This record gives sequence, structure tokens and C-alpha cells, in this order.
Amino acid sequence: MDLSAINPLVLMASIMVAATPILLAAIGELVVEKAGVLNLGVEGMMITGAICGFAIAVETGSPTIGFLAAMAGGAILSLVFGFLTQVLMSNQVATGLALTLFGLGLSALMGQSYVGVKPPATDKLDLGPLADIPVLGRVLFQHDLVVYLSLALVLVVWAVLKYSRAGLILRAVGENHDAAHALGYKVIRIRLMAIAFGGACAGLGGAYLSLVRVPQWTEGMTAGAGWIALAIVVFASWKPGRALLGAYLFGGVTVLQLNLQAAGVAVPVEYLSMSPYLITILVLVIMSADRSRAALNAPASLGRIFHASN
Amino acid sequence: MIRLEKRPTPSRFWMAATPLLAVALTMIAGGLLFAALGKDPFEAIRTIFWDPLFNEQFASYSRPQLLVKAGPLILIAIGLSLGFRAGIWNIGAEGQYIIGALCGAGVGLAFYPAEAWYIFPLMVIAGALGGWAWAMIPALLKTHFRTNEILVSLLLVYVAEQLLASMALGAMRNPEGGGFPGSRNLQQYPAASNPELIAGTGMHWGVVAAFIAVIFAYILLNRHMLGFQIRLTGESPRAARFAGVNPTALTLFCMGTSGALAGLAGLFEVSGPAGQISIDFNQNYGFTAIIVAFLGRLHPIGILLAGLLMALTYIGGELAQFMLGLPAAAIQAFQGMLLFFLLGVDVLTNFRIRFGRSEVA
Amino acid sequence: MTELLTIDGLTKAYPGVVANDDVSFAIGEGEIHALLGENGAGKSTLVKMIYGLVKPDSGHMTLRGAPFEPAEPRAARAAGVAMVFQHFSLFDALNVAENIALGMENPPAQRQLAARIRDVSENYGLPLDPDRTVGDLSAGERQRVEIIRCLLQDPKLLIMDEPTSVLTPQEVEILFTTLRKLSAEGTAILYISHKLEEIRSLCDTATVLRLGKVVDSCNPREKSAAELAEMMVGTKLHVPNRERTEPGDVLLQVTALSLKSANPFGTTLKDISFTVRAGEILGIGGVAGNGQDELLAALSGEAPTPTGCVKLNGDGVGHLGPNPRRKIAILAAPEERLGHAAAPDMSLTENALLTAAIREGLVNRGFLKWPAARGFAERIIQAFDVRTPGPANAARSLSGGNLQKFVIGREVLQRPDVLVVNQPTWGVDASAAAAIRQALLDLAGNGTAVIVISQDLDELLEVSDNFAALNEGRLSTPRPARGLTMEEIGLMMGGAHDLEVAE
Amino acid sequence: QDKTKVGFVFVGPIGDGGWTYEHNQGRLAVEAEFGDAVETVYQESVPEGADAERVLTQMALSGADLIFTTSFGYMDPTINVAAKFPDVKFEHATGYKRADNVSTYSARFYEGRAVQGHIAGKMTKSNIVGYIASFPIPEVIRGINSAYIHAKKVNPDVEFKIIWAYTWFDPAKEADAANALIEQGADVIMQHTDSTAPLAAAEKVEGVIGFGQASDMAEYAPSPRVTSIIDNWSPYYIARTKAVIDGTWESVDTWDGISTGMVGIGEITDAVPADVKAEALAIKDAIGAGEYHPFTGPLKKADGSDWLAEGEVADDGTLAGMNFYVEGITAEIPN
Ligand SMILES: Nc1ncnc2c1ncn2[C@@H]1O[C@H](COP(=O)(O)OP(=O)(O)OP(=O)(O)O)[C@@H](O)[C@H]1O
Ligand SMILES: Nc1ncnc2c1ncn2[C@@H]1O[C@H](COP(=O)(O)OP(=O)(O)OP(=O)(O)O)[C@@H](O)[C@H]1O
Ligand SMILES: [Mg+2]
Ligand SMILES: [Mg+2]
Repeated sequence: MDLSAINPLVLMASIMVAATPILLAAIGELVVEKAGVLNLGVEGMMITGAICGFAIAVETGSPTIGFLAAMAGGAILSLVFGFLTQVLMSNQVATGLALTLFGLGLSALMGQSYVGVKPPATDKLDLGPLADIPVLGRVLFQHDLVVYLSLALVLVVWAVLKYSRAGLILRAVGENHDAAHALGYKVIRIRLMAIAFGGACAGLGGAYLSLVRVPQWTEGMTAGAGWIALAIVVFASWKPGRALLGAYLFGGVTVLQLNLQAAGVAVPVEYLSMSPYLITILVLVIMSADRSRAALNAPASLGRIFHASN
Repeated sequence: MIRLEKRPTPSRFWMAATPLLAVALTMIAGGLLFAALGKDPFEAIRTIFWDPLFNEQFASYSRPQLLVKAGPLILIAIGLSLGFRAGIWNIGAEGQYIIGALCGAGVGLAFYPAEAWYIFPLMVIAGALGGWAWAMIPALLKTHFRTNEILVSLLLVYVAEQLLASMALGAMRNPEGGGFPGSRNLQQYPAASNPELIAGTGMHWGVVAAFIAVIFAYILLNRHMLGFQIRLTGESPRAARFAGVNPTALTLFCMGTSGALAGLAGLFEVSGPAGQISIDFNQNYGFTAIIVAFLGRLHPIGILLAGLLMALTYIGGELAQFMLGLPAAAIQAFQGMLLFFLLGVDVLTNFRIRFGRSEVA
Repeated sequence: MTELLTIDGLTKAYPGVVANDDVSFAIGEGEIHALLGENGAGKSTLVKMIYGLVKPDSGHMTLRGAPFEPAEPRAARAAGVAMVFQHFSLFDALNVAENIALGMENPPAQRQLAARIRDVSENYGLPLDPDRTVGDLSAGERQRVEIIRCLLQDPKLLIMDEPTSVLTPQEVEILFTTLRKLSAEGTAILYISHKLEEIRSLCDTATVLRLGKVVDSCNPREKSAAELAEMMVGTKLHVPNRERTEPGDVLLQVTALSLKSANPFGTTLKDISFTVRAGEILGIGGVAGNGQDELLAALSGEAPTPTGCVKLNGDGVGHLGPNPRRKIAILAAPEERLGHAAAPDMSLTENALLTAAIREGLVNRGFLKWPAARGFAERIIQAFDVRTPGPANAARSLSGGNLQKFVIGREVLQRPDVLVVNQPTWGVDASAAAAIRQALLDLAGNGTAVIVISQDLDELLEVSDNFAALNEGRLSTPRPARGLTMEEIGLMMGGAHDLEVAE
Repeated sequence: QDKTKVGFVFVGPIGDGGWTYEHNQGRLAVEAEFGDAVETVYQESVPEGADAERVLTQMALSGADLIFTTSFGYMDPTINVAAKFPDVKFEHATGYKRADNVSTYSARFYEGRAVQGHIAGKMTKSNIVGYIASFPIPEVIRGINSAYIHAKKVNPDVEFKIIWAYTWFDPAKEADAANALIEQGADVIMQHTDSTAPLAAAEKVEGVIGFGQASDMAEYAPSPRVTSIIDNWSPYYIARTKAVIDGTWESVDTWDGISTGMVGIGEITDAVPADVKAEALAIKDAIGAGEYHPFTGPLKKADGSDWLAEGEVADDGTLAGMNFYVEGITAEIPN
């Protein structure tokens, strides 16, 4: 066992990269849930984003266009969910699961000719002298654009939800859709926009996997990341800042367990492999035990079907 | 303009007609998909929906296989539907299925090579208990700490998968298996096996259990106070409490029952069709069953039919793959479409579609 | 008086019912105009059309002479129409300022808005703290939020759909002062209420709707409440009567009951004690949100208490849940009809089963006796004149008044020894309310101890033998209802809380 | 005359870029070889267990003459179905149960690992080799041992850091594992999982090399991918199909390696110094010619007990069930 082999700074930098896909998906889902919609199809949207981004990046040679395409792909798929649940008022849990199934199939179909292809490289953002700052430079300033984008997104979502009128309306719709409707807000339209935003974020997260983190296209490559993103939203009790914490914590435990293995720590491998899930459950328990807080943050209309009665 | 108008009571006609409509729509959309992939859409649809049932070459084999494939789906979905009806969301049946299989197989393997009549019954009990216990974790966390059961049950699936891998590689590894992962094959150990009961029917104890579960759930929901309380809780938790329902007990009952049934499904599968514990013994029955439960509108008879329909698309999909060279992904997308349509057209049951402005009554 | 809004031939049909049928009338500037009608007469539908929430099938409106066709509430608000809804349109998890901002077209920045809220609310004698979470407010305070939301927009026309059911008499007085002041400033008010006395004291004109049609209009000050009711119903109204009987022995005894609410926004009960005798009706008044729900829960068994806190015939029953209490004939009917007393999407038969399974013998070793349950539901429908095609219909398909009759009937027919009802006639029209009160009186006449929790003081004074008031979870000492003045009652209810009359 | 129908049952999607991908390449080679004389059918992503048995039965019912079942977990289903269809020939990959109409075949990947181990030992500057392993089964352990023995032989200071990913295929996890190893000083990454993610991770860090696994992964050449082990099933599939066509098919157990081309060594790139490359090729040739066996004594087990004496060569039985590390590897094998 050689724990000294683990460099905490390097570890931190890895965690940021490992956590970015789930963070993106989680922050998108957070907005969706704040609008009162439970979309369990994150996994399906992520993987669709992964292939859309990959294919377009390969075809155009530009990862940036790829990322945009991924967002479009995720958003379009999410609107299928939006149409079914908001317009046709189907059950959100079942439709979300169906979306995941469909997304996995669709992405595999779309990706058939992209197996074994190497995508164009996504450049690290050149932050010049910042990158050379001794400690912080390695941790904070040597990433690609999407990592910073994900952090900025957390900030923006936080600020918009807290301070802007759009955010207020979004929260109102998620809190009491009947009252929002009575005040003249277009509940369904607002929710569809939130759903599309969530889809775009999930798509971007998926593309980050296929274009940066892995990078390659393979069927089923998201391997459950979408589900983790869902867990993180509840874990965060619908607060963007805590979603960041949750994503980094989960990413952190995942990366840490591999590091511990590499360092030869004498904990059975299966326990290390389980640890990210067990620790997430543990934290969930601790957080929900504080009853009032979690209850207050949960959007009261979450998952309920809205039908304007006139 | 098209508007939706809520019906005072759900339409019985559409309740029966929507599944047929959904299948028809799926055939059209799926046909387009298959045509886009360069396959003959009619042939593809026929292969998926017709051949498993009526093709001379396959039907005599595929038809009973429908039961084999649908059995665990129905068994799990019935359990889940009880909870879903009450607003208790166990979506970790996959994990409970794994643990049930591990516990059941563990008991069977522990007796190896003894031959006694009681071994299989003991395994059944162990399987049910295993699934039950695994479901009790999210249940108790929910009742004691208000932890969200959707997430805990889901996260426990991943934990169960790790346990499964470690069991297949470790404690349950077949000592005569040359070091390969996987347990002894229980089918080759008569006292612990779950054989086909009547040759050529596909009927094994798991299928029997699924049918019993359907009948049991039907009676429970329609004739028994407990079933009434379950439905009431789902419709209106506050009214349920007013009616004297104990939400804690109900949560434990629903989670426990769904866990036990999932565990049973796992046990019957490992001792029957699958035969052994292996690293990827689980094959998404637990997740697919959620879809089956909703397709069946959480109604026992509906679930029975939905399970069979789902099994049909699996088996038909397999035939389409190697007869027509359709990629597995196309089948998966096709199943997704079927679900979308089934969920989407359900709106007709509860709503009336109106065109233009409503006329004066 | 110049006409502000004219309504001409508005018609709106829903499947199977014409909610508004060729409705025409006019509201003048500064006029306080009442809209009267039974449940389902079409009042809410009409005002929703004015507010742009519902589109009329035909007919048109003019506002200050110009055609007025609001496509959405936004347009109505822009034109100077504001509305306080029958069912609150508030967001519990948001604070007061946010709730108000949501109802405004171009709200100022949060800080300025908070200042204006303080300003306006003080000005009208309706103090409000903009930073408080709405879920924590009492019903009266919540209503203030709705009103301030309207006032901040300087409306020309203020619509109020049943606003007073949640206020103490003093609060009602203050509200009326505010409304009169607004009216004097030129704001027209369209006022909907089932409380006829209020309408008589407040309104200048009344338009009466029946089955969607305008059947009459009058100056309510010139009519008696009974006359108004007759105009609404179209027939003579039955006035509840009872023969006063001597109360019997103490049946229910509550001693030093303290209970924390299960709801994070709820009220804690503090040291409540009272007794009810056989044949007695105890009326419990108080503004909504002062512990009514919690008290009902403690008595129905939904919220278990220490054994000795609740005694029936001297035996402690506090620890018993709802069903064991039903077994010993303690029954209850909660306030919330849909979702508490009844399950909206279940049939009336199933809703009959909801509370009657034990006393009516509708289960046999856990198995349900459907025919018996249906029979019981039919009996309720018969005995209480519940208007519905049959027991197979879903609870939500009934109008509020009919469902309320069903709920009360369900408990009454189970021959309770103790019956607790909360808001038995909330939002129910005059004739249905009279029928329900009569049922309660008859029950007491047969020796049942009845507790009526209500915010309708007229109702309480009409039916109760003794009266007590809930205020912030405490119960005042019960006093004989006869001879109590509104003034005294108001003080028992905690006065006007922190309200003051506008100058 | 009827076409000969050859069926393939795959455990993953043919787009996995690794194990199943290569088997499917074998299928395509059969099609190319025989043209109209054969028809191939396949089924991908077939779970092991009950589904496999059904798929096999349906394939047999549809008239297949020869069926390749390409995953260890199909062993019992293959045997069961074969018993019901005595006229159909079955070929099961990586298993050990045979019957009159069931052959088994597998590849000696550890031979390729010997070549990689040699290059790793020579190339590492940090003396740390990272190894991403899938599951602790004999095949994987064999690979680790073979690589370690040959790395150690040329670099006594070499140390192996092993991460068990508990998956054959999870690109994100494999990438994380590779990163963890690199961050802990590994400058050579070996993998026994199927995605290119570890190579992509290696590519991002200057001076780290890796190897293609299962397929050539040439898109990462010349560096970080310096060579690869390629599963090349085509010759075997062609030969067995021909045997069925000719009527000469018999039940056999095939365990081939470099000599028959079943295990291919991808081009060694110029990122490897010429002398090292030459040595590596020499090892490959010696193994291919049968002159050298990667497990040749003296070798001890990790617990210090003797295993192979000087010059002694491991028998196939021990190799097939290998469940121990050789001396020098300090980690524990999980189970
Ligand atoms: N969205 C709707 N769909 C169908 N019918 C409706 C709808 N809204 C109202 N109705 C019907 O229209 C009629 C008028 O309803 P409305 O709510 O306007 O009555 P109201 O006079 O406000 O009654 P209350 O005094 O109980 O508030 C009722 O018969 C009701 O059943
Ligand atoms: N969206 C809707 N679709 C169909 N019918 C509706 C709808 N909303 C209301 N109704 C009908 O309206 C009637 C109830 O109307 P409403 O809610 O105005 O009742 P109410 O008697 O006014 O009770 P309350 O005073 O409690 O509001 C019921 O008959 C119900 O079927
Ligand atoms: Mg109403
Ligand atoms: Mg109304």
C-alpha cells in the first residue's frame, strides 16, 4: 500500500473532469424538476447527445459544432418526452423510462458507423499564465472549455432561479401549476422549455463523455451516468450549489476508489466498487433526516400532471 | 384548434381500444424505421408480431418461450404495481431480483450434492426473503428517515450488481469450473432445479408463481380491504390516513411484497432457465418490469397481457435480428416507440379530443 | 355613475352544462357589485372570462366603452382588471414579495417591491412582511397577499371570488373598510360571496345568477337575506329548526391536549380542554389556520394523542387510530372534501367504504362486500338528496355542495355517538347548507354529541349550544352560544390580530 | 445445393469496438471467403443464460448448420441446445465443455502479453506499469502474470499497479482507471478491458504508452499505442466453416495463439526503440515457432511456493485454471 502515490491536487483535477458529465446532466434535470417535471430519461438523452455530438464532431472536424449538435439532439429527444407528458399527459415515470430505452436504441442505430473512429481533439482552454500557478494552476486552470462551462452553468442557474423573473416564474410553475395557470402563465410552454433545457444539458454531458472524457463512441457508453445525475438532484435538494457538491462528491468517490486500488489499499475491490453508491445513500439519509429542509425545497407539483381546465 | 377535455369517468371503450391503436401506430412508425434501414417493413413487422406465434418453423418452440420470458416480467411487475398504485416507487427491482437469486442459489449450493425434497422449497423461501430484505432497506430508510425510495432502491441495484460479480467470482464460484466465473449449474442438480413442469409448455414454477401472483393481486385489489387501502393511498394519501391506513405499514408491505416477488423471480430464473449465477446474470428484468407495470396500467390482467406483449417483442425481435439482419438497436428503438405510443394514446381513455371551439350543449 | 364594464350576452358552455347563458349586466365606476348564485350557478366562470382565463363562446364586453376581449390574464391586468381567486393562487414555498411579483406585469426590483408592499399594506391597514414564506402565513394573511397583489396594480376593477370565509369578523370589517375606500377612490369591485349579510352591508348592486342565466338584479340593501336567498334558489328557503333538548351526560372529554402539527406549516395545539354532552352541539369558531385541522385530526384519531387526553364516557381513547375510534362511534368529517374526506377519482361507493367499512359491516374478514357498500352509498344519496347519476360516479364529478352532503351524510348515517365536523358548509350554497345544518341538529336531537368547527359565525350561532374559539392553537373556554354578540366572539377569536382599521 | 448457414451469437453489440467487434469481423471474413455458398446470421447483445438458450434454439430451428457461440457464459446453453440438435455443429469460445457436435476454441492471449510485457519493462522510466483488469478470472490473471514475468525479466525494478474495473466495457470507468494509474506514476498502461478509453487517456499525457486490446486500435498509433494484441478469429471461422461444407467437421478443442495467427501482434511502432522492437519481435517469433513458452521455469507463485522448476513449462491445465499471481506481484487477487 502506498497512499503517498496519490497526489491530492492531481486527484482534484481528475475529479473535476470525471464529474463534469453528471454535473451537466444534473443541473439540467434540476431545472426540469424545479419546473415540476420528473424526467427519468436522462440516461437516454445523455447517450443521444453522446452520439449526436460525436457524429457531428467527426463529420465537421469541429468539437464545438459537435457539442452544439449534442445539445440539439438531447433537446429534441427530450421534447418527445415533453410532448407525451405535457400535451398527452402520460405518466412521467413511465415515459421517462421509455425515453431511456428509446434513446439507447436510437443512439446505437445512429452510431453504427462511428465505432472505432477517433474524434477530433477538444483543446484545453489556454489560460496562459494562470495554468502555471503552482497549486491552483493544475487543479483549476488546465481544463477544457466544457468544464468551465459546467461551472458557469451552475452559477447561472443558481442566479437565474434566485434572482430573475424567469427563475421566479419557473419555480412558481413547479410549486403550484394551477395557481400559475390562474395568474396567466403558460404552464405547459414553460415546462416544455425547461424540459428542452434539461435535454440540452444532458446531451452536452453525454457529448463530453464521447468527445473528451473517453473519447470514443461505443454503444451504451454512458453506463448509468444519467441515473446518477438524477440521484444528485435529490441529493442536492434542488439547489444548484449542492448539485455541484454532489457531482464532485460522487465523481470523487469513484475516482478515489480507483486510486486506492492502484495504491494497493487492502480493502476488497468489491467494497471499493460499491462505495460511491453506498456513500451516496448514506449522504441521502443524513440529508433527508433533516425533514423540513428537504420538504421545503422539493417542488410541490413535481411529477404531477397538469391539465388546464378551460 | 385541438383541445383535450377531461371525461367525468374514464372511457371503457378506449381503455380496451388504446392498446390496439398503440400497436397499430407502432407498426406504422416501426415500419417506417425498418424501411429507412433498408428492410422490408411488412416482413419485419410480420416477423416480430406474427412469426413467434404462428410461423410453422418456430411457433411450437417460441410460443411456450413467451411464457418463459414473460414469467419473471409479470411476477416482478405485479409486485411493483402494488407499490406504484400506492405511490411508493420501488424502481430497484433489478437489485432485489439479483439478491433473491443469490440467496436462493446460495441455499441450493450449500446443500450440494445432497438430494432432498425440501431443498427447492427452502430455496424459494430464501429467494423471496432475499428480495424482501433488499427492498426493506429503502423501505425502512423511507419510513424512518424519509429518504427518497426511488433513489435508494436504484442505487442499491448497482450495489447488488457488485455483490453478484463478487459472488460469481468468489463464494459461489463453481469449484469444478476451472476457475471460470459462475456457479454450478442448478439445472444439473435435480434437488435444486426449477424444471419445465410439462415438457414443451415453457411452464416452470416461476410462470406458475406469476399466474398465482396475478390472481392474488386481482383479488387483493378488487376484493380485499388491503387492496382498497393501497389504491386509496395512491389516489389520495390524506384520505387514506383519514380512512385509518397506516402509511408506514403500507410502505413496508408494498416494498416488501414487490421485493419478495422480484426475489422469487430471480430465484426461479437462476434455478430454471438461467441455471447459474454468473457475472451478468441479471438482464434488466427489473427495469423492464416497470414498463410492463405501466403498460398494464397497473392492473393485474393488464400486466399479464403487457408482459406477454413485451415478451413477444423480445422474441420476435430476436427472430427479426437473425432472419432479417435487423440490428438489436433497431429492436430496442422499436420497443421504445411501442411504449411511447401506448403511453401517448392512453390520453384518449381519460380525455375527449375536441376540435375547434366547444359546441353549446 | 359612468359604466366601467359592460357585459353583453356572454355565453360559455361546458360539456353537459351551460355555465353562463346570455349573461348581460354592467358595472359602474366605483360600484361594489355583488354576484349571487347557488353553487354551480356560473359565478366563477363569469369572472374568469372577465379575467381572460376562460374564453366566452359568444357575447362581448366593453371596458370604458372600448371593446374588451382579454386573451389572457396578462391582457386583463394590463387593462386594469385584478382578481382574488376563490381558491388561493399562492405559492407556499415562495415568499410574500415573490408571490406578489408573480401577479404583476412589470414588477420593480425585489427591494423596491418590498418597500411598496410595506407601504401599500400599511396604507390599507393590511400589514404584511414581504420576506415571510407564504406557507407559514395564516389564511387571513394569505388573503392579504392576494389583495395587496391586486392593489399594487391600481386596478380599475377588482374581482373578489368568495374572499371572506377565512376572516374573523373584525378582519371582515377591515376588509370592507378597505373595499369601501377603494370604491371611493373610483375602483369598481365585483364581489362574490355566499354570505348574504355581508353582501347586504357592502354592495350597491347585486346580479343574481341561476343555472347560468341572470334571473334578477336588485339593491341588496333593500332586501332581506331570506329574500336574496329565494332569488338565488327560486323557491322558498327552509330555515333549520330544532327542538332544544336537555343535554345528557358528558360523552366526550378532552383534557390538556397539546399536539404538534404533522404539517410543517401547521399550528401546534396548546393545552386544549373541553367537554361535550350527549345531545349538545359545541361550536368552535376561529380563523382558518389556528389549529382547526389539527384539532380535527386529534379527535378523529389521525393524529394519536396521549391516552388520557381524549376520553369517551370516561375511558381514555387518545391512543386509538381512526378505525378503532369509528368502532366506538367517534366519527369525523374533515374540511377538505376532495383529497381528505373523499378520494377524488374513486367512485361514491368506494368513498362510502372509506369510513363506513367498520360500522356498516362492509367487510368480512378483510374481504369487501361490494353490494353492501353500494347499498350504503345509495342510502346516503337518497337520504341527503345528493345530485348525481349514481354511486358509480367519481367523487370529483360532484359539485362541491353535493359532495359535502355526501360526506356529512356518510358520517351521520353511521349513527355516531360523537361527530366532529370541520367547515361543514364551506362554499356550499344556501339550500344545501341549510340541509346540512338540519342534519346536524337532528343528530344532536337524537343524543349525539356534535362538534362543529367552522369559520362561519352565523352558522355557529345558529346551530351551537355552546361556543368556543380557536386562536393560535388555544381554545377559549366554551360559553353558551345564546346571547353572545359578534363583538365578544371576535375578541374570543383573538380580535383583529395585528390588523388596524385604515384611516 | 443449399447454402450452408452459419450462425453467430454475440454477447455484446457488434459496435463495441472490442471483443464482439472482432468476432463479427470473423463472420464478415467467412462471408467474404465463401460468397454465395454460405449465409451468415447473427444475434448481438444476447444475455448469457436463458435468453442464450432460446436464441440458439431458434437459430438451430431456422436451419443453421454451424453456430459459433462467442462468450464463456454460453457454455451450458450451448451444450443443452446441442443435445437437442445433433445434426447442427456448435463451436463454443473460451469454454471447456464439449460434445460430439460441440467444439471449443480459445486463444492464447497470454502469448501476446509476453511481447507487451517485454516492451513495457524496457520502456517504462518510472518503473511503474499500470494494468486495468476486468474480472479476476484465469484468462485475465494469466495475462497479468505473463506480462509481469517478461517485464521483470528485462527490468527487475518494475512494479505493477493493478486496478480491477469489474467490467469488460465501461469507457468512462476505464478512462478514470487509466488516469488514476497515470497520476500515480505509471507511464505504461496495459488493459484487459475492451475500450480505447485508456489509450485516449494515455494520449493526453506526454510520455505514456499503451497497447491496443482485442482490436488493433491503430487510430492511436504510433503513440500512445505502440503495439496491440488482436483477436483474429477469421482463419479459424473460415476453416471450421469449410470443414462443415466438406463434411469433415469433428469435435475438437482448439487453443491457438501466435502460431496460427489467432492472436495477432499489431505493428510495433517507431515509438519503440529499434532494439527493443527487434527483441519483441524475436519473442513473438520464438513463441510462434513453438521454441519458447511464456511460462517457463524457474517460476514461483506469489506466496513464495515453487511452481515451475528450471526449464519446466506450464501445462495447459494449470494455465486454464490459473488463480494465482507469480512471485513479485504484491497485490491480492480479489474474489
Ligand atoms: N372547467 C370546467 N369544465 C366543465 N364544467 C365546468 C368547468 N368549470 C365549471 N364548470 C361547470 O360550470 C358550472 C358553473 O361553474 P362555476 O364554477 O362558474 O360556478 P359558481 O357559480 O362559481 O359556483 P360556486 O358558488 O360553487 O363557486 C358548474 O355547473 C360547473 O359544473
Ligand atoms: N376540468 C373540469 N372538467 C370537467 N368538469 C369539471 C371540471 N372542473 C369542474 N368541473 C365540474 O364542475 C363541477 C364543480 O364545479 P365547482 O368546482 O365550481 O363546484 P362548486 O359547487 O362550485 O364547488 P366549490 O364551491 O367547492 O368550488 C363538477 O360537476 C365538476 O364535474
Ligand atoms: Mg366553485
Ligand atoms: Mg365559484
